[in-house]
Amino acid sequence: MTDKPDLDALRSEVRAFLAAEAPAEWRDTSRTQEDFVRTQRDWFGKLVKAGYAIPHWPAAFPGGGRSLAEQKVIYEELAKADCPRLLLSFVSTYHAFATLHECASTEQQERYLPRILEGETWCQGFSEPGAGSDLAAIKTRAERKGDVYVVNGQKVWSTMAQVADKCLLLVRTSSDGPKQAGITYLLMDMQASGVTVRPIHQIQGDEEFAEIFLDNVEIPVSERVGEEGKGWAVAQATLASERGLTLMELSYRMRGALSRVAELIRDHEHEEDRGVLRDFGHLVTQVDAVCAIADQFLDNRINGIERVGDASIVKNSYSRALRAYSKLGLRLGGVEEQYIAPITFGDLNTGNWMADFMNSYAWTIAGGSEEVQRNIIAERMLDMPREPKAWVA
Amino acid sequence: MTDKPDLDALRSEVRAFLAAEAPAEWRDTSRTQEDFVRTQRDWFGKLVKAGYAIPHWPAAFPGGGRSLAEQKVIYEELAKADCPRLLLSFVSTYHAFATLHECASTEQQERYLPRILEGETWCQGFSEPGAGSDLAAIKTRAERKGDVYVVNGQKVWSTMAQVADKCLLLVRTSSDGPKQAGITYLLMDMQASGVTVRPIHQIQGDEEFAEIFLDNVEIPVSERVGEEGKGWAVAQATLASERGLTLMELSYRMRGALSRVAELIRDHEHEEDRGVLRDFGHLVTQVDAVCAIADQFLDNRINGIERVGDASIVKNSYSRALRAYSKLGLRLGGVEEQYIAPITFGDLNTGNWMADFMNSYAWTIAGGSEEVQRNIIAERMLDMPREPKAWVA
Amino acid sequence: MIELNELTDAAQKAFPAEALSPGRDDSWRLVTEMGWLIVRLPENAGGLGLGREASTAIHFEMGRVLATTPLIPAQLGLQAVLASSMAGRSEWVERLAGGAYAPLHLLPAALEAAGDGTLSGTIGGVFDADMAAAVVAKLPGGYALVPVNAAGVTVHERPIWDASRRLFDVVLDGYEADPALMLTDAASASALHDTLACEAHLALAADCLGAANAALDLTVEYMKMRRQFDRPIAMFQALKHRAADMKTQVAVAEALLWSGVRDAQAPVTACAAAKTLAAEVFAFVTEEAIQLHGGIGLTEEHPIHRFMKRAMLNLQLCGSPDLWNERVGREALALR
Amino acid sequence: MIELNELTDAAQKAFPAEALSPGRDDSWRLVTEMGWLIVRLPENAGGLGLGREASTAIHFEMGRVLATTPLIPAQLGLQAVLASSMAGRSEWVERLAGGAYAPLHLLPAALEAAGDGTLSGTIGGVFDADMAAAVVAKLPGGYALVPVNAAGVTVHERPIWDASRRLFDVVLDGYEADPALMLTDAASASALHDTLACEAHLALAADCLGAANAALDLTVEYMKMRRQFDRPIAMFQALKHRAADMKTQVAVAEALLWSGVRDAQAPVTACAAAKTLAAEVFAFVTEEAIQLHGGIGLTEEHPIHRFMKRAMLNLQLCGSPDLWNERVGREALALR
Repeated sequence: MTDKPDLDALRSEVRAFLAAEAPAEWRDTSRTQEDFVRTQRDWFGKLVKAGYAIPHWPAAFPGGGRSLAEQKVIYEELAKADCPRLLLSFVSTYHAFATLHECASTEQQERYLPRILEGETWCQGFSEPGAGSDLAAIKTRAERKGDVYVVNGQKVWSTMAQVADKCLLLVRTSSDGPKQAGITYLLMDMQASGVTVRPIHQIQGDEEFAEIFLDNVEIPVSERVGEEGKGWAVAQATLASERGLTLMELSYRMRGALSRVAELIRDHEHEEDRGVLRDFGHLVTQVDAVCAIADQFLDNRINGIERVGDASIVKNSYSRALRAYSKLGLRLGGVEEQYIAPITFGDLNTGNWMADFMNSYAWTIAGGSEEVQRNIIAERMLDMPREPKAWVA
Repeated sequence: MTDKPDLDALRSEVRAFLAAEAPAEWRDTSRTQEDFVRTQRDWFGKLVKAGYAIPHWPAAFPGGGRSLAEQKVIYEELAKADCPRLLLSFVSTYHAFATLHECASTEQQERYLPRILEGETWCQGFSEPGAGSDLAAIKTRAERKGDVYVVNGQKVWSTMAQVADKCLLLVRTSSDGPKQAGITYLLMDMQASGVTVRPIHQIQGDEEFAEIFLDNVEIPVSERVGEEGKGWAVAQATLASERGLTLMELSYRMRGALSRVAELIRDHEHEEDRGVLRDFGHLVTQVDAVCAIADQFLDNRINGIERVGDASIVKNSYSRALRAYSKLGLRLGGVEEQYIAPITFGDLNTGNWMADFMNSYAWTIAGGSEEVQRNIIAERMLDMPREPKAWVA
Repeated sequence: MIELNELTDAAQKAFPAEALSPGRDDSWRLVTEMGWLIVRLPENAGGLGLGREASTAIHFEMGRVLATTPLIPAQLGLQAVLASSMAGRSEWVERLAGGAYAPLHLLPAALEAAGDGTLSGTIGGVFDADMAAAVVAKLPGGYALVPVNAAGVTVHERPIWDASRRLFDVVLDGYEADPALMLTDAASASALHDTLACEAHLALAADCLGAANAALDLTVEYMKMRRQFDRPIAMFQALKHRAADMKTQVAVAEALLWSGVRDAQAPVTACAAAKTLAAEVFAFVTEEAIQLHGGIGLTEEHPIHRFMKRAMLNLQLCGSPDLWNERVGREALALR
Repeated sequence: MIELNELTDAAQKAFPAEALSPGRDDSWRLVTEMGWLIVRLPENAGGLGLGREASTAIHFEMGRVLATTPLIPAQLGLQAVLASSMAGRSEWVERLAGGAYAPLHLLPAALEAAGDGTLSGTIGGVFDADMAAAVVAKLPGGYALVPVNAAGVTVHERPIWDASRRLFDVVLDGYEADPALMLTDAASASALHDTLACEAHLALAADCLGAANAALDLTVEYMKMRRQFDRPIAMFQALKHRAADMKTQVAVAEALLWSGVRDAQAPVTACAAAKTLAAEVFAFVTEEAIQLHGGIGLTEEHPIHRFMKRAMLNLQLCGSPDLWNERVGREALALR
């Protein structure tokens, strides 16, 4: 594929930058949570300086003002060069940015956006133990007392909350009417009194997520985004902030990582096992197809012809390919894979096949489970009847 | 496995009979519907004479009075000897028998049971175009006029109705109250005026099933089984009449027919293709496991410890194995299988892989679809909430 | 893009979805008139001069209606003739562009040369050889036109399950190849084979996915209409989710197809991978479709089985999934 | 039958479902006291003299609680000693029956003999070698007891993902095999291997299916309790149907297991097939279980992941599904 000339130029620039600056041994320096965070901060700082960290921000910001086509070029090159994913700064530069940019007051924007470029990190306080797929069921309660909201409750599945400075927080300010109507959107300081963060011990040993306990946390009313009770609409802006780039990037990374499966085939001398070759060939095709659809999805966005449900198809096909990828590795690796080996924090295609396998569940469960996506595809693309609101047994 | 001595003796007897009498070339004489019917009638007649056709009937009938364990022995041997399945007489000897025996009047029993042994065949008029999985939704209407019911409507999926003498017919005599309450059970003469039978052209070329159109058919009230409006309970007796023997027999037949897959592997020189060997090994295990559970199911029935849902598990596992069996054959057979070859009527493991593949759907769709069985397993074995009766969108 | 939409619209008008498998001979006249035989023929050779996207869009629509007309082997045959250095090339091109039919065979040929150079054996899997002037086949000496009425050539139909198409064995018995009808020599046959194979795989993939879309549409429509337990079965979540998975798989296979179509450098394995995935998805969709249709899907009354039968044949054309998955795996292993 | 139920009841009382993976050393004392080490030892040798059904029932229950105690390798080790003609056999039998531990290794050993007959290499995959008196291993000269404190023997734990069990490498470095500890000669090693392999496969299959049942129970329970969109998720038909498929697969694998257990003539391939199916079903059930648990299933807080990790190890013990499916296929091909 050949891009337009300006895209070609950008691609060359990015490649030159990456050739010089891409961290080579980042996996080795991501074996603990602390090292991982340090590696992430370093890399983000370099990208900010080079002007590739926030291509989707307005042109007023350094490195901003890039078209989606240009963003795609940057992410393609980051994936091909096998750089660390921008996990730590992801919520800040996408979710927090979109929320602030689209819904917040000028004052809030001016206060927070520049700090993100300086490395301030955000986390998202949306999900709760009782509100996963059914996000509007949140129960964390905020009571207004004068100039502050007093917040009590618990959040869960908050990416990197343990090291975050700020939090995008959904709270319930009213229980009247439809669930969505009583939700308010706040910006919370993670250092505030009453905030306790407990990392979630994930089954593969990673600690990408945390729980946040809120015990009479006082949040100034000035930190509210939008009106009281109108937080659900703001949350939609947050959730819509990134659609497509990540899955395109991850699909390309998975394609690059097929070499890890090839390595296993050679190491275990399966080069002439026709069954293994067929299964590998099938996986290669599946991964190529996921790259193709992720690409197509972004092209459609660039051309303004994205349809409802497209994102669900990309997500489900990526997550199933990732599962297939890690399962083939697990199978070919044999008993050796059952011995614990060091994990790489924040990476999905590490060649530690048990860890990769477990990580693949993050994609069939989190961010709208596979089942929720199936509902969207059936109801919104195939126009099948919606889930009933209630039923009579 | 060793049986008790009396079972061993029976087994030897059956074997001796089959060695002498089993029709050898029955597949060749079952290439058309007519030939098939003739072959079936001949074979049924021989079995009646030998005393193996109705082992489950009371001892008063010739060859009756056998325990379930004895019946199992007979069916095992029929399967191992690769005899024709008793398809044409199945509804007569199981469904009609059970219904008459358990629910009909003495007069009805005396009239019909002996005739079954003489070769009178029955069909079942239960399903309708709008009532498949939801059988109680039948609409075929019977109005009482004096001594007769006048019946109008349409039945479908009636096995061998084109050659049947009599029909077990479910009709609606009332539309008040719950659907089940207005159903009445009648015995219909297939020669009666107003009965039209149209064979269903199945996609693999078989004509095992037919539609029955009923246009002002008069059925004497004396041919009613049970009371008016109590037909649903009678239908349960019909449906419960055969549970286990067929699937055990069919599983054993499928195990025997694994040699057809082995033949393909040899013919296509896949003996050293490790992938094919693994897939074949996997299928062999799957089929062995289905035989084991079909066996266990029957043993549990013999011991009186069958549980609700057990039959659904056996059915779903058999039907999925049959699908896997035919798909492996189709795959290994390659392009040759796409050319039409003669089918064998009434057989599931013919080595005509396209036909076998299409036939396998009869088992995931008919007799309570795979999905209905899943509901039963989830609701009645795992005690999960039932399908709601109604819902609010 | 506009061009493609126009082609698609024209195709849908000429071959409306309601009329599955319209008559072969009428269809053939129609596709000839619409210029679809020459869609890829360069303008300076009298063709429309359109690219692979255009032919793909057409094959997609022909798949959707389970077309009976052998457009794919016809286009490939023409392409083979066009690529040749045969003396009578332009006459043949003109003839074929005008509606004569010289199909490329899509299944393997098993031929043997006798001491005198004559050929015997079977060219299997030739579509609609009964209406062919000649068959484009790979002989030991290279690709050639084999006239079906030549001495030593007979044509036998072999009935197939897929009732939307007709396959023939072209049997050679002491056939003497006409040097004037050689399209390549033995050495350059494999280069032509690779070019034609790429085109064939992508065309078949489009046929698969057009048909898979149609089968999915029929199924979704049926699920919304069919009621059991006082509701449309489309309301049952377990069934809805299966439809969603069908849609997902079709969409993904389509994306791979179009990425192959748009990449002029795509190697044979990449094109074959796109076809393999498309055919597997088509088969999966039709298998699920029959199950979701329930009883009616098992009868000839309802058209859904016709899609399944075409899917099963398509799996085998130009090499089975087993063959190609292995080759794709082997090549990927060599490259990584 | 009553005997089996009694064993099961006793096992469930001693190892209640609520306490997953109870401490290894306490568990070891308990299984010794309950006579489970000697359940298969003939009565005339001081054992309980029970059959394969009894040990299967016990392994099933041990799987259910993800037992940490290495009962399977212990029973197999004892069985190997019992089958031997070693001079010190009865002393060893008595010792092992009394709670000493000599496990059979369940993964392959890679040993080489030097010119002087001493052995070097690794016996991999020995369960709980830290508490073993000796390991029962297949040396080049036949099965033998290898005392773990002998010269030239060292033991290294290798941490595994399955936290319910512990695996060790037993490393030989110039180890001189003690002739008094040889259980078989080289010639009769393979007969013993087949016997032990049958037992090992069936025992592992029982472990898999006990655990698969427990994982299914946990999942169904969770689905009834967990509410989303104002209803228990067990009410969503798509999820219900997945639970039904889990139940179906478990039931079918159990039937195959018991048919193997009850057939004293079952060949190694049949036993291995039962284990392969059981392990595959166990893996399938735990994979689905994690998905159905959603987020909580990805945290160490909830025990469901422990089942998945045990399933992944069980797949590999005594040979992977790839290895055995191929052998089963090869044998079936030879027989049909």
